[in-house]
Amino acid sequence: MAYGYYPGCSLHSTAKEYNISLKAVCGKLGIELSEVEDWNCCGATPAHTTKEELGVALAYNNLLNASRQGLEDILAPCAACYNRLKNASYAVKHSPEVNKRMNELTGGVMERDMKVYNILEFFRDIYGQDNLKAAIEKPLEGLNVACYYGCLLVRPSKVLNFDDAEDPVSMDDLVRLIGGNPVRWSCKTECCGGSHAIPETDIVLELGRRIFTSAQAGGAEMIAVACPLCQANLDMRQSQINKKFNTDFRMPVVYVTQLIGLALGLSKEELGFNSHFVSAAELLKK
Amino acid sequence: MSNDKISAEVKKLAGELLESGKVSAVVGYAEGTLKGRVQTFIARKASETEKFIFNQNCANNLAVYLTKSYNIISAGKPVAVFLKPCDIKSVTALIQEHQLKREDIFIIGLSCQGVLNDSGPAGKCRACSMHNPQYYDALIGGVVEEKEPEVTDPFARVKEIESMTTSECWEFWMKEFDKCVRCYACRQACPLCYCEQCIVDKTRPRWIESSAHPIGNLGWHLIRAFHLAGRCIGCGECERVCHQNIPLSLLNMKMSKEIFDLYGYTAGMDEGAKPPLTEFKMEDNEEFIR
Amino acid sequence: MARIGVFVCHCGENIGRTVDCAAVAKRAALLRDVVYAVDYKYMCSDPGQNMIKDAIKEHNLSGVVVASCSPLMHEKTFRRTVTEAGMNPFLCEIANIREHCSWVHEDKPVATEKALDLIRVMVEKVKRDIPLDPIRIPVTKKALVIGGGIAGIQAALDIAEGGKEVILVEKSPSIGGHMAQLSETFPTLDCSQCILTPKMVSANTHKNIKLYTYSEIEKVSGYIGNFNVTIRKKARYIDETLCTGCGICQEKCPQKKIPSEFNEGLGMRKAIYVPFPQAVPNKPVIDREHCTKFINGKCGLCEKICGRKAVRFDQTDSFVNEEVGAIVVATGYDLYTIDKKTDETLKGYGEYGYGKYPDVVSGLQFERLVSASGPTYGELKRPSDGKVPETIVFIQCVGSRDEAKGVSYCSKICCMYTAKHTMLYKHKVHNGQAFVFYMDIRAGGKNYDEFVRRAIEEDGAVYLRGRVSKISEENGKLIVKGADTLSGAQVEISADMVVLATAISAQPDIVPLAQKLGVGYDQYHFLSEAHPKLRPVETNSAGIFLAGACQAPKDIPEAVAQASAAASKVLGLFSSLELEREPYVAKVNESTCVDCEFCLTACPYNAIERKEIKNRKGEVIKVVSHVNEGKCQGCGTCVSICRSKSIDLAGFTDEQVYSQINALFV
Amino acid sequence: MDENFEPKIAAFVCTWCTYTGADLAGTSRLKYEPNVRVLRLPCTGRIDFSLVIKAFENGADGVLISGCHPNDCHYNAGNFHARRRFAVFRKLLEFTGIDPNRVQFSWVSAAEGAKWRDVVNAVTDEIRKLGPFTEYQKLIGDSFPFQHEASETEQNSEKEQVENVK
Amino acid sequence: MKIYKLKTGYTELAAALLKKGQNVIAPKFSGRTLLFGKIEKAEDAVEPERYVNTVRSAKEFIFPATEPVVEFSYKNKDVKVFDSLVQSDEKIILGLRPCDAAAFTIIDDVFNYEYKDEFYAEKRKNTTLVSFSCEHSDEACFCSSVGLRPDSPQGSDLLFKKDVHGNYFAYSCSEKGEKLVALLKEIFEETTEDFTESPCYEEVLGHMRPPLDTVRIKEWLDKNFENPLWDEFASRCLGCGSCAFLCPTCHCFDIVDETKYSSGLRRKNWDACQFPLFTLHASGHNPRPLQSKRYRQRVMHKFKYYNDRFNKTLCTGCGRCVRACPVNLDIYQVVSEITKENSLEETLNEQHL
Repeated sequence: MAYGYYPGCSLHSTAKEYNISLKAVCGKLGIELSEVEDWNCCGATPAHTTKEELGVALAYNNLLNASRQGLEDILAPCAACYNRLKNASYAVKHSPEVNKRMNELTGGVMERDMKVYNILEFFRDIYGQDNLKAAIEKPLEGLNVACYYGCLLVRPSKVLNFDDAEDPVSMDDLVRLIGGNPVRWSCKTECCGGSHAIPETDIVLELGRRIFTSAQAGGAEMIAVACPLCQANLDMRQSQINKKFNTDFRMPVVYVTQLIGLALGLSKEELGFNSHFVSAAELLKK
Repeated sequence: MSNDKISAEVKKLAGELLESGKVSAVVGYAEGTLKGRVQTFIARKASETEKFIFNQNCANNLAVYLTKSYNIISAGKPVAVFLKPCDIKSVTALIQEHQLKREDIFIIGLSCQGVLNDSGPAGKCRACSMHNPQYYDALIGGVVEEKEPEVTDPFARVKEIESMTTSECWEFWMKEFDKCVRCYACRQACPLCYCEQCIVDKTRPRWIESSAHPIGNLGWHLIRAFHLAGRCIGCGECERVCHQNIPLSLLNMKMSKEIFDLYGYTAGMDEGAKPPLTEFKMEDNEEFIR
Repeated sequence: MARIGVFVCHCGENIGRTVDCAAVAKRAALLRDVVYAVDYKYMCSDPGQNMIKDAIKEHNLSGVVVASCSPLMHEKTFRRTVTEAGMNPFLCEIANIREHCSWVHEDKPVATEKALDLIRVMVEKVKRDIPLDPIRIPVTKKALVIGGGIAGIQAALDIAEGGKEVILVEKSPSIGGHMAQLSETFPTLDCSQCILTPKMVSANTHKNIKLYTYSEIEKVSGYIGNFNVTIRKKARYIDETLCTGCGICQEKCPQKKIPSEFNEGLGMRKAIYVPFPQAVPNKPVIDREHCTKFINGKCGLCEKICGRKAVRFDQTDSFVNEEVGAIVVATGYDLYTIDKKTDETLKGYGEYGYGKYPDVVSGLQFERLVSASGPTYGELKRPSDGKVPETIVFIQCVGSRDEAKGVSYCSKICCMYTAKHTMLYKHKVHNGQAFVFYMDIRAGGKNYDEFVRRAIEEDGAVYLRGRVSKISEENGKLIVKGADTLSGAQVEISADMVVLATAISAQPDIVPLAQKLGVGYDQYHFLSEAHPKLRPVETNSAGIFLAGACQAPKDIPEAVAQASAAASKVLGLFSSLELEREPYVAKVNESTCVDCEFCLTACPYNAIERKEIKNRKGEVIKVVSHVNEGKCQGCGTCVSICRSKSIDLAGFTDEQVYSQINALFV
Repeated sequence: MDENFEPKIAAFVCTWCTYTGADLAGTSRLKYEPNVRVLRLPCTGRIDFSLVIKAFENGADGVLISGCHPNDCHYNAGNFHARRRFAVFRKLLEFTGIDPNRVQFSWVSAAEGAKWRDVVNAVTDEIRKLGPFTEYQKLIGDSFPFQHEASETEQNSEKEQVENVK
Repeated sequence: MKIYKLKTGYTELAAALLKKGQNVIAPKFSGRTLLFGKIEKAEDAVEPERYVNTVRSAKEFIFPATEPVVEFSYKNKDVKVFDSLVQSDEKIILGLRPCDAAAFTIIDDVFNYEYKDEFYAEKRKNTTLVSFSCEHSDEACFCSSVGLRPDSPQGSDLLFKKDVHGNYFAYSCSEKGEKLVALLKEIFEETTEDFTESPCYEEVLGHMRPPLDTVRIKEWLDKNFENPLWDEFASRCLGCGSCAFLCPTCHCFDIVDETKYSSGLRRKNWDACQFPLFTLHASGHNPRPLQSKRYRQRVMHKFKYYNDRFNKTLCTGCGRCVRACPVNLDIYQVVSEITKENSLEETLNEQHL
């Protein structure tokens, strides 16, 4: 059976290595993904900060398309997409009025409750840890990884409710499973600066510094993420942080799917390791 | 197998059982004095077993004779009894309610193709899906093929009444109950009406008027139906013996249907089960409660 | 022929305002079998009661109906009144014309009619009342105390001192409970073990106390005065009669990396162990899960080394039966599980990093860290690196008063013990600084508020009114971010250690025990008392009492007080030869019972048994149901279940109910 | 239907919860409809379905059964037994053409004085809307053809007597 | 005895009676059950040629299943008793079979013995019995065994017979019969034709069970109050009241008081000797503790006791008990066995001699 796949805009652009690595991993594991036809923008942060209804409607329309396509669940790797889709699904399920309004706005009634998964949830609950473990060919051999969840992946907990919002462990478990060593650090769910990346660069640099500091203190060699925005902010701004604060962080920021891919024995090229600002190549030579 | 052959088999078996002293009596059927009617017959000597027959007129549920008031069962030796598959459910219920011990009876199980009443196959038989005895000590007539019942919904008649309005229901039943003369044939023929003193015969206080007037009749039929709720196994004897043709089974069936819908319980299937109205579950339906 | 007297009370204006009492009395006098009816301002007053007594004699009454307030109010009063006039108390009934009539209706004619209806119905009932005698049941003068914490020990000692035998059952290897884990106690800073240990020893040595440690309640049957309890003695793998408690086995055991329960995981113990040095009894148990002998059959060192040959690897759980007359439940509490989140309803506090940062500890762990018998022998060293913490942040209400993540109730003791912690800390680390985040300071109790003031004023604890949003780790420090709502500032404290005052919760395995005992419990599984104000020690199951934190969060003085109260209830119960109970019990008509046993199945008290009726030759001629009067509580479920109406309930007989219904609408 | 019809309602309640709750309604001086006549029994478990039939036979237009909420039963389980009994009995009544709304069931705890008031009012209202139970009352008339009925009710004549006494 | 020719059919007869404002009771269907009932429309009355007999006999119109006899009330300490509740309207029972009509003549004796039952007598007086001779019988009928025939006039006020062309002829047997003919004189005409010996009824007679020897039966009963045969007969009896309640001659009743709060009725209700309660004493003792003893009572009462007292057999051979018995306990078969047994005994006795 094919799983619904909602890549969202990032995975087709700035985060294409996320897309590449995910597809490579799925290909290797024999997981069939079926991209939601005619998907539109999830709305991300701008939509719902403009108008709540718009934010729900954009996401709802994607769910609707998926349901029409006969899909029952959707994998949304981007944390923002995941957050928005799940939010829409929650809103229509818990409020008859919202549901009615969405039906009016999109002109469609959803026949069933669409289940939305992020990448961590997908490997934990859907594909299954035991299955993944069985497929591992090259365990990561104690690579020290700071698992960084950011804000959108786990909050609001009432809606997403797949891991502890304050102390999530699902990525740590996943990294441990593939042979890595998730380090103990304090900034798992701190903000990376998100959409301030362009307008308020200073804030982003300060937030990034904290995250790197904590990760380094925890003994991490790299940061694993499951969000294109986190990856972009931390990877792209790392040199600016070093410049501004006179630090010397050289910490690759990679997608968790890339790490999975490595453990499955895929090559760096197949996983898009070549498109990072801070290269992981040196580290991964080991 | 032909009726004659089956009758020959029961005669032989009954004879052997009494001859060998394995049982103290055999309860069965004998030829009746009217067309389509059989007599119930209790043989205590092997010489009497020639009378036994079995055919499609053998509607009576002989389990009624196993209740304590008949005093047929005495310590020491079991009593053999002819039982059709549905009658065996009564035995199960009697064992469940401590009225009978399995070892006190020898079940001559009869596979059954349905029995007849005045107007053809009995209603219960048309919806029957149990043509072979659940358990027995001896089987007569071999195992017959279980076939799809002619009437697939045993509760079809009940549903007909349910679809009527409240006042139509009232009218229907008042007309039926009006015919009742309180002969209590329904009670006496029921294997599960084994009380030594029926509530209707109790006078201090008198919960139900014994008079055959509308109040007495309504009271009697409500109480009869409710006292059998979750217990009636649907042999239909009450209705068969009612010379006034009051559709008493309908009331019992309605209770069976509700008990099944609410508590998933069917009477007469498990001698170890707790009767549904003597127990409860925390999550029982309480929609009707304010 | 019945001769009934009706006495209509005005209750001052309470009834009289809406019911025409005089008219009611006049009309009641015309009711069938009523020979005397009168109204009076206050029936419950002395003159009122005398009117009843006089009328009983003068009119030779066979029954009395008092039309007044609720029977739950004055039934006992008026029944005593008629007794004084020589009438059986159960021949007096109350028609409730106040709570059910005058107070709830406004229209006087309507209320008056209703009052008369209510009286007529009760006249019909009282006519069919039969004289009853209270049921007397024998009492086994031995008590069972479940739980060997301070409450259980206190209850057991008090009962034992009262001269009655006690069975004390404790599920862990030693008695002592949570109090044994504490270092000092508020508000006096007594050493906890110093005041507890003597009591533990007395409980063990008292001639009237039989101690079962490492044991649990398997089954409870019976009723007040006559309980039968089965106790499961879990296998210790030690013959207690042989073991001298020398401790050599524990010393030699090679398995030493097992987190100690007593030290809240901060220290290690062996696979054969005595939980703590002062344990009572001082006999080890073998932890089967971690013992090498049990894991792979190797080792067995303890068995070889034991001079008394007391080690028994083949021991199994055994069962003992005890007959007792009363039960005290003193099963104590547990801590809210902040890290485990086993319970879906408790969301936990991931942001505090408990379980992630070793220096974030619970209050009970802190007790162990400052305890002289603790893993650090009383020297305060933080768990991560053994450094003496220079700054400690204490966070109160972790789980308590927080419906979103924890429980709605206040755990009551945390304000006090946090204050105590800050003092203990200051006394051990003079240059240390304690910060306390609190919601409110609840220090009601003798010398309690003074104690908190001392912590603040003398020992310099800084109290911040606000919540902590996050704890993170930076360079070996714990960064505590929180709000100080009084100054309105965001605060960030760089601490060496954080102590969480986690909520008190009910014992996780209390529900099965409560069900065995037939004791109710609330949504948080704290056991329910019979009445929150007037019967705080009793439960709704007669003969079962509560002591300590199994009922609600309690501190030591409260737990001890309640334990003594429970003990005095038990001793009170044991002071009479027999118990008296209201005689509302079911009775079987053996001539019509047909032994369908529906009543047996339905009875909530297992009070109905099979009874064989035999003829003169001893042959069983009939089996019938039989009601055990001691067990029957009089609910009447059997009466409704019985088709042949072969069971009736004294006080609420079929005939009474029937005639009452007949008189409802006239 | 008679505009001034006031239903007669028999209530069978348990001592521990509903009766006490009704007491609380009184103590709180809550006002409610006067149509209900309460009969106190130890527990809803004691309430046999025959009581309901008997109430109708005596002219009740409706019956209310009330006891402790689940898990509150003073006797642990009486209310659970009653719940089953009446769940099934209502179906039988309905089947024989008796509007099951004439038999109402509620859980009213000792603390729910206000709920008792609401239940009494709601039930009275509902039975009032159903109107007098004429079908049953006709049966009573047919079964008890009193010829010399003391035509005026006892109460009336009592009133007269009271007048005379005065 | 005068004979009249009916110029119309049965339905028209019923219609004519209704038209005259008469209270007509006749067999009609209540669902599937043929019962006597008050006729509102003549078409409801089922024509006699369409039935052998009704499920219940007509006795309930003279001796009802339940009947108030005393009313009492309580008011303000005052107890009042009203004890003459006899209620009786004039009525005509149409479509009766001769066996049922004859039954009244049998139980008249007991209701007027020593004490005259006014409730019975009044209704009996006000009721005109119009019977129709039987054109069919069924396997259960055995009136010929107890001295009756398909066209017996006993008890009838008016007895109808049919000629071969289907014309009805009425035999008036009483003043009430004459009165009825007079009421409907336009549809009756007097005739001299006589159908007493109608061959059609001989044929019905021929199909019936062979006659019993009631004398022999009684002889045996006289001697055999205790006999193991009773156990044999009755071991399968369920103890219901079907036989007694359907029987036109069973006349036992129970007296019960039914009370409301302030008034009550004492009622006379049908009772049946097959019920254990029938003889249960207040002490708890039951002189007829076993079904065999109760069944013996039934047979004894019908064929011996009633004969001893009134010189009549308390049975009209209507066959209702045979048809209705749930276990086919056939009284005809039972007394036939008795006759056989009696002959056997006699033979044995003779041999001994």
